[in-house]
Amino acid sequence: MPQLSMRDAINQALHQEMARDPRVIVLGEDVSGGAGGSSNEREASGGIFGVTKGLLPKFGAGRVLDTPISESAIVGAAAGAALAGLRPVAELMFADFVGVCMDQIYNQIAKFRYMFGGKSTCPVVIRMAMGAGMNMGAQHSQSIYALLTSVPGLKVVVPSNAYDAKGLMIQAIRDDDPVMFFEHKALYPRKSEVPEEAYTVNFGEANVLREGDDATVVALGRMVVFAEKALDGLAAEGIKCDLIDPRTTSPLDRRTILQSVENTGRLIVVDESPPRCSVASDIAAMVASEGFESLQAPVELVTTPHAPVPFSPGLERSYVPGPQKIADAIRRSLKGRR
Amino acid sequence: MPQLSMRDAINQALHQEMARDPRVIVLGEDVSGGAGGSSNEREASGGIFGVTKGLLPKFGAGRVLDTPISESAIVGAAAGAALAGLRPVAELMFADFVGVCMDQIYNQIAKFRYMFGGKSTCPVVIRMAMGAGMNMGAQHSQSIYALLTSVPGLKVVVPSNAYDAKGLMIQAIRDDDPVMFFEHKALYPRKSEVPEEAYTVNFGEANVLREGDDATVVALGRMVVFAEKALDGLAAEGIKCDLIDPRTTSPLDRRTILQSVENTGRLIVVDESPPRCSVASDIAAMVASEGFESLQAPVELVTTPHAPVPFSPGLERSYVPGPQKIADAIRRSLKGRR
Amino acid sequence: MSFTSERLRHVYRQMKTIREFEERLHTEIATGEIPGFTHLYAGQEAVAVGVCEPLTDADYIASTHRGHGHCIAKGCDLTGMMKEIYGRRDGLCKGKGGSMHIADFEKGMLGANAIVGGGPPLAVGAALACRQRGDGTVSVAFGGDGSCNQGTVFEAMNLAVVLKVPAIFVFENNGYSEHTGVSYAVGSKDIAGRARAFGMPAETVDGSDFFAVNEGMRRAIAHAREQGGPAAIEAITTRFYGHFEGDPQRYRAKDEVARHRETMDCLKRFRARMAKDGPLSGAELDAIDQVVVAEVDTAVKAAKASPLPTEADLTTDVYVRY
Amino acid sequence: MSFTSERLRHVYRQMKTIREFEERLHTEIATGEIPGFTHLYAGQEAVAVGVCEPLTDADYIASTHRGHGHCIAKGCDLTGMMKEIYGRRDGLCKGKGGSMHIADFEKGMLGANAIVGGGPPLAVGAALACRQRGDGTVSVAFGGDGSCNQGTVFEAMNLAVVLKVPAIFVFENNGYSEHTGVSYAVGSKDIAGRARAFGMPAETVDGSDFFAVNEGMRRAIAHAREQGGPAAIEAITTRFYGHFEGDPQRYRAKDEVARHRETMDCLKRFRARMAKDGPLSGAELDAIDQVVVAEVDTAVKAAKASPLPTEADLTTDVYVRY
Ligand SMILES: Cc1ncc(C[n+]2csc(CCOP(=O)(O)OP(=O)(O)O)c2C)c(N)n1
Ligand SMILES: Cc1ncc(C[n+]2csc(CCOP(=O)(O)OP(=O)(O)O)c2C)c(N)n1
Ligand SMILES: [Mg+2]
Ligand SMILES: [Mg+2]
Repeated sequence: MPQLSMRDAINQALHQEMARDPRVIVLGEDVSGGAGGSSNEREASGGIFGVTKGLLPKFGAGRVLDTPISESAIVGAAAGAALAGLRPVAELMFADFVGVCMDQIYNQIAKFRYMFGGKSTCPVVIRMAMGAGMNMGAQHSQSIYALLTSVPGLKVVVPSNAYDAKGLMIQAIRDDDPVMFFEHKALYPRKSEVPEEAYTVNFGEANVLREGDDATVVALGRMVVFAEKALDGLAAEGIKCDLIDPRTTSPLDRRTILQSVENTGRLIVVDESPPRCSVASDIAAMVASEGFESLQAPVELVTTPHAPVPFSPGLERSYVPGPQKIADAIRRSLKGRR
Repeated sequence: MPQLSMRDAINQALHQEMARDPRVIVLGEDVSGGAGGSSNEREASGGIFGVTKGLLPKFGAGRVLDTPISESAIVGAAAGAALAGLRPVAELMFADFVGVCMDQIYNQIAKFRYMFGGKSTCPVVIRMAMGAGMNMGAQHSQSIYALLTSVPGLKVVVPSNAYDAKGLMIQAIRDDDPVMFFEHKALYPRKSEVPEEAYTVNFGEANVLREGDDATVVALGRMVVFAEKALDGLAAEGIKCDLIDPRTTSPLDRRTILQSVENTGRLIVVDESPPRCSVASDIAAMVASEGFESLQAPVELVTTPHAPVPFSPGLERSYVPGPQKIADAIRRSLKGRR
Repeated sequence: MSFTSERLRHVYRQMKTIREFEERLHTEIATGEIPGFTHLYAGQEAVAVGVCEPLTDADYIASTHRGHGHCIAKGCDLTGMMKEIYGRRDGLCKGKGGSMHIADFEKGMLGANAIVGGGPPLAVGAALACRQRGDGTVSVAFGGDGSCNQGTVFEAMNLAVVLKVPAIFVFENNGYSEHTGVSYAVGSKDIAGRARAFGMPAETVDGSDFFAVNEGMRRAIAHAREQGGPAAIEAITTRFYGHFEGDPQRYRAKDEVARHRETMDCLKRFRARMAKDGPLSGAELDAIDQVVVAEVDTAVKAAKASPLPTEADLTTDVYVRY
Repeated sequence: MSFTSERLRHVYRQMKTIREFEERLHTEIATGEIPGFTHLYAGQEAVAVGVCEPLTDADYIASTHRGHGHCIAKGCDLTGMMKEIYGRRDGLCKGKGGSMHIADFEKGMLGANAIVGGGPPLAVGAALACRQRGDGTVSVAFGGDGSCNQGTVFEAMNLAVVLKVPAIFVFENNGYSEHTGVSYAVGSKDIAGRARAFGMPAETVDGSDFFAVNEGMRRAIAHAREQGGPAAIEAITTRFYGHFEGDPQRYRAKDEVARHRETMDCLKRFRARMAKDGPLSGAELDAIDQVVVAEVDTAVKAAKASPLPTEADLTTDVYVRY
């Protein structure tokens, strides 16, 4: 099977869905690039991260729309187009920019169907690049899926690898509900095997990457990679854990997590975001409430500190929960083991 | 001691602080009202909920600023004025409107001090009316403190009564950090004893309203009132609980909660917001992590459903966690009691 | 533009329906039976009807917190609306939306919106869909004078120009945003001028004259179809009631509303025009009035008799599938 | 406006310092030693210096992602800036901010800002503080041509007009927002015209001519002080490098930068003016160049030798007190 980077896997999903369904359009800042430039290049950019490359030459400027720096209008237009029958995929260049268009996501898109008594569908996908690791500072490095996971009416996707990213993107585009799609910048170049043909990965179905009876590790996005590293290290100590990647935080596959904890009795949640009201705390609370009888040790929350993302590379590295911190948390969880 | 409504208590705090400190200014839509109106009335409004009444006549249009409907500019201007030495109190008429100014709160105000290496202070207060109960529909009824509690750099206040509201507001204005101040609309008319003189209530210090060994009930804002009702009812069954009102969700008084759970072994969190990534889940996770050894029963989360706020009065009433649901949760928590 | 008698009767009837709907709500709200926050459209009827008259169900509108008039002008079912405002289960939105969130997608009505400035970006998106279909349909964003200070509205206007989509921005300048006058809140005091500065044609029309609004709208549609880009209309109008029901209106001169009811009443002006130029007689119009009053009365009675939502409705309609 | 020789030397030195700072960063970034995302200001120096020349430390500026020039023109310490860009502990922001977040409150520099449109509302707030103090100080919001499509910027302009505060909006139109040309993204293609539509005076100036910018700025300040309201300046300029370092610039004609370096280089134009009208000689300016090159070199060496932040710094400076 061909190896594709997560960037190219998402790109392939966009290509395939645009070819399949003429209602799919793509819009955002520099998704093709070059409009109004002096070189008259048709596609001078293909997206700052190259995710939308090749779409303009293939599908034309009628379906691949470069926009001004107007995120509220971009997201709102995507939503309006979705209400009117299209299936827009809008790009926020950085997830941090939800700040400037939060209303359209939070008060509009998320609530339409409910406010309108089920009369509307708003099949919009908002793609956004997230995450630390590239020294982009406090306003370009956040992992803010918790903000949107908290909002009823949205679905939230956080892929950790190329295979999932492609299947989840195709599902997102075909899904009749609004989907917030978070792409970790540091995962873009990471490759895995990705089938050429179109396929979907269901929402609300976790991926169990490793199995082991010692503890349940739940990790999201790039944290899955770090958790794998941590588990590789712990294998030498004879420690084997379930590693669960929920893939979507809304809906959340509660069952897979609860069943695992039922078996292991221990829960470690790894989340690249500040701790308060996070997905980590959400999953921990869910287990403390619905899986309490299984729990044999304090839940371990592995998150960033309660601080913005720092710029300086060394600081940023210690900000992000790395394999070391994850391994420590697993060991702490196992310490009192009877 | 005089009885004041929460509305009047906050109003008194604003009056006293504006009189004390000329750097305090108030800005927002219709905080005085009447500008550009044909009657030429100096103060035609005093705030949609009357919280800013009397400020314009007393302190003048130089310090009480009516603004256009431009929340990003209102909040941003408040932030800029704070960076430049003033102590602005900005009003968002409804908390739901954070959507249209989220960037200024989330990416600017919250992060200045950190991004600038501790060189700035931004002593701004954002007041906002929140909460369901007045049939104002999905976009005017939310309790969204979780969104801002998750953000490092912000302090978040959720008063449940007039006394606290006054002291917390005075503390908020004097505080050198940015403070998000949530005022529950349904609590505005509720009266309690409020001293005439200025006083502060410290952030991060919970209020223990009731004491009892059976369980720990943590409730916020209007939920404190409902929790009290629930406990009144349960008293007949001989059930007595600690009732903790954290008053501020950031900082959170973890200690008071943990100590109570150490004694009771049972935790019920009541939160007027949807369940995912909520303050309820945050507190539950904190206890499942730091107070696990004390816990003797599943944590009970009493929240709204994962749905927007409905309009129709009966629906809205069942949406909000009421005394009945709280009492049920407490009973559930006690069921397996050994 | 010359209208058939039938079309003129339709237009008058719509304006009268809005008026009666709102006047009746004004009375009913006083009895305390209607929940929440209601913003009445009375006084502005010529704008909604003038704008929506040339539209079909395939065209879109995005509305505001003051949306009843837009709904009626776009053809929403009167009884369904009334039931919604009463929070009933068989209301247009099952009672989940209420006055500020009425929508009807079959009629191209994309929803009232309780966020000022929430609608225009949506209208631009719907205009994109119109452009994609290439069928000459258009998309209208309604907004107040106050909305023209909200950043989302500017962004929407610029985006519409850049993408060359058939969006029409209608600003209903009724002099106030809540309790603040337009002369204070709108820096330039010239809303049409703002729209022009984004690169679209914009004109200011007399919002109490159906014909003036309608002609402006027809020019805007022609521009959108022929040039493939947006246009804007600022309609000078007034509201006959407070910002919301219960507003004591201390910001308004005592006689302002009375004066405006005299000079800016679109129904009176329509009748005067008919009296002068025809073709409709006063008696014909009176007959319409009677029908409308009865129709609204029926809607109110139906609403009051309708069932309320049940607890099971609380968690439906959040997602298509979850 | 006539300047003393000393003032002219200062002005030239500042422009040259910005140029050298950026050219040097361009070289250093290629070595891979500088973390993150860097947006160079080279080519636009006359704007920052022309605007900041009449300001003192008591006046405010709010900057952008492309902020180095603004910082230098407002008097920030060169070495402190360089250390910050290298992510060092003794940088202006302790290495926590980086290139896109340099601030210096003692100099009235309210911060670079990585959110396009983030700064203008802040500048309006600082202008409010200026108004409150009543000392004739002003507050400047820098922004690019791209920023003039962001809703927050429009809101800020309108609010400044409504509140009558001494805010000056400077739009640096360098032809591009990232990889998109201004002729595509700005509907009207007239940024000054937009500002005017909000009710403030606005003029378009030649952004590669220090004197043209400076005169525009002085008129804007005079307006702000005398009329107590905002003004705007659109400065036509160019950037000599890509949007960020690493940008292949495929949207630009091959010879565009070379042409602009010929005709739009503010240093060349300043020198030509001096050669024609005096008073500074070419030799004097050459001498300044040498000093500047050495100074920047010292800053780079100091930055490279500076300590990195420690893990303990991770959680400080989140709050004043928590
Ligand atoms: C973003 C936002 N800010 C504030 C409000 C509160 N609000 C509701 S209507 C209104 C005034 C709107 O004025 P205008 O646009 O002129 O419409 P009108 O009420 O006159 O029809 C305000 C401030 C809101 N709903 N949304
Ligand atoms: C809200 C927001 N949207 C998008 C971006 C990404 N971005 C950074 S700079 C930039 C272009 C800015 O163009 P302009 O305002 O002309 O400034 P210039 O880069 O030309 O100096 C964009 C799109 C951002 N930082 N913030
Ligand atoms: Mg109005
Ligand atoms: Mg530019």
